[in-house]
Amino acid sequence: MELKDLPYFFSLPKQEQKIALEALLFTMEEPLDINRLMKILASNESNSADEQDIIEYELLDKIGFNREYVKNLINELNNENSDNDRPFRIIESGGGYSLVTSRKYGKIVGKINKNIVRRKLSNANLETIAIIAYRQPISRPGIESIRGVNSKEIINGLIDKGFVRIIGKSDAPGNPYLYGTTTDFLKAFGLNSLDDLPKLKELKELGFSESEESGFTLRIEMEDESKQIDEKNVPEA
Amino acid sequence: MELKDLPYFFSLPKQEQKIALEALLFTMEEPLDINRLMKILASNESNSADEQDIIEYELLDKIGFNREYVKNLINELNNENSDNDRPFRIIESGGGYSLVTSRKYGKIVGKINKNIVRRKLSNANLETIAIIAYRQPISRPGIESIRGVNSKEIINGLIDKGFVRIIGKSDAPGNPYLYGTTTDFLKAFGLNSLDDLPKLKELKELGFSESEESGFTLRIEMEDESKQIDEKNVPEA
Amino acid sequence: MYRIHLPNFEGPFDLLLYFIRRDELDIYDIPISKITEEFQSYVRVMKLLDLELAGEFILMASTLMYIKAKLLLPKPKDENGEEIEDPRTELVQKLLEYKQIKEASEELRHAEEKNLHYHERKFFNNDESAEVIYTNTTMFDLLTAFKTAVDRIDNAIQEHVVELIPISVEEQKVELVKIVNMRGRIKFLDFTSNKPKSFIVVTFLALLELIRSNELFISQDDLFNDIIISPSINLN
Repeated sequence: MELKDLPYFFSLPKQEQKIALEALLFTMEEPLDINRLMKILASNESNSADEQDIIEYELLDKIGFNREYVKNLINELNNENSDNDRPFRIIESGGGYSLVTSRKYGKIVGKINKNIVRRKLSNANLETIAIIAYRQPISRPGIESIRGVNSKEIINGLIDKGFVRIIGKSDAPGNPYLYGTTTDFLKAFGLNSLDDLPKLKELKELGFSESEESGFTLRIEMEDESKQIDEKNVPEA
Repeated sequence: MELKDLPYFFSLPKQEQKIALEALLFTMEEPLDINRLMKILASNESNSADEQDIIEYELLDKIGFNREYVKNLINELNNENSDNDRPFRIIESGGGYSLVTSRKYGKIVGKINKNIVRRKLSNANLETIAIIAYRQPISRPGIESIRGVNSKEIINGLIDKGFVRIIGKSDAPGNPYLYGTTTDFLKAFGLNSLDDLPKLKELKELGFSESEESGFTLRIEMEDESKQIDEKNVPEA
Repeated sequence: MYRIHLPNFEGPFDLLLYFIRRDELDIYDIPISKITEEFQSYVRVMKLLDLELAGEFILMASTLMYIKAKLLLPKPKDENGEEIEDPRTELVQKLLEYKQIKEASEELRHAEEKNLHYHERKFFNNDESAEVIYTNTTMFDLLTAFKTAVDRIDNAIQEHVVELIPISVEEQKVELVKIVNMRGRIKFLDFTSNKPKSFIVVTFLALLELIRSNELFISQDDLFNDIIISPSINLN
């Protein structure tokens, strides 16, 4: 038994493997647990990281490219970065590995910048808050039926950020909470009241009514909703 | 006149200043323009960076801690990182400085994790974004009159990609939306601002043949437009 | 139903500019009858192939006819006896404006390639102590986000009938060159007869690219006859 191809990552010189690992974690959207990390590193250029079954872990293990090897790379990298007074370290926390500033430079940065953090809402955040803004009061199942993905974390995050609050309970089975937007939401988006939200009818320009092949029913539903929102004035705290 | 206290950053040894700068940019989610960067670096532990009046720029300048000094730190850092095969670089793009992967390790990471690879835009996309970039704010009819084809789907696709956004409404009949480019567009094309867009060729240079013996003179009314774009600075959120 | 966006010609302006460049025409003095014929034969070929042509091409064909007709009439003069504007002026201006953007977008392509491998940091730990300002919170950002969300349902509702095209344009280009070089010349309709529509489309697109890059040469005895494809020999 032999490996068809050594995965690209493991074919690199060891020193480049370490640096590539650092760069990889830099570009990741969330901490990577060792399983996902292995999956990514072991995938070949030809196969996607999702085709796990193609990846010949056992064969890789046999020639020494296993979790221990990768953990060891991380340790070596951290030691080298420490020896050379580099500002970044790989740590394991929050369910996986991520790249952070070293303690020394974290402190220094903290002293330099006690500033306001400028941030962008992620698309998922923006999308969820838009749905809540237009469809409030709306339950989590309602939000998820539009987004098509589990949105619990996102909703909680928006509550933490102060953009969303619970405004009641639904009569639907299970009595899920109903969510609505807050005054902080209005402020952040520069709106005086929910009446200032761009009307759904204005979405026409964005391509609702003109797409010949697309859901006619959806269009009708939406037009009703825009009326609803016009008439309804969701109370604001 | 003397400085009460040297700002914390400038009191560090030069080598640590460089590394602190790298660590600082690592923590920034948005590009940091030179003015805000100077404000942060020149602020003292005791004062917040927003109290700009307290910061004694002139005195700092006198002892050599000015923009040139900081830009020089960035250059030196990039050179050192390149010499030592480090994976990060500071680039000026999208309205300021940000820390990104070096080209070499960016390519390597893209091979390991294909999900982060940006696909090149199709010609139709590129053509449309060019029109929006040069002529913004511009409405869909405006875009279509230049391209000669219906561009609804392309525009919406560019919005999805995060390169284009609605920046207002036109006074023209039907009040069509006006589109403009985003910071993500600038970043993807390595532009610091719209002023960095390649200059449009003069119409005279665009003719295919030099022979001008034709009996007709054309009234060219477009020559001013390229100038207009240089002067106009479309606001970015 | 097919709606063809030709990969080479982004629209009628692009096609016209192609003719102008190929035949080294003076853009300020376009020979309207020649170019109208070229344009119409292109449109005819597309129709011959039973491809649905973007309406803009048809519109351009009629615009060209209109300009041609106007040029045939005696030139109107204004009260000072000077000739009134050339009917081609507007078209030429549009072509120049399009060309200006097209060339700029080629420069942008280089910039894009140069920056393709700069990746930003994506994951930021939430620092609770800092005051956060969100920079992408405008009414329009909200609107755009909502549109994206609802579009997704829109797409999910649609039934997708995707016809699998077994060959790519790239593959067909290689194949075409091989066959033409082997047989000397082939007839397009012969070659594609009894083939599925997808095959015809791919072949046609491949052919267009090959003609553009001067790898193949086509000729037609008459506008409605079959297209003869031959290896590119400099016949001029």
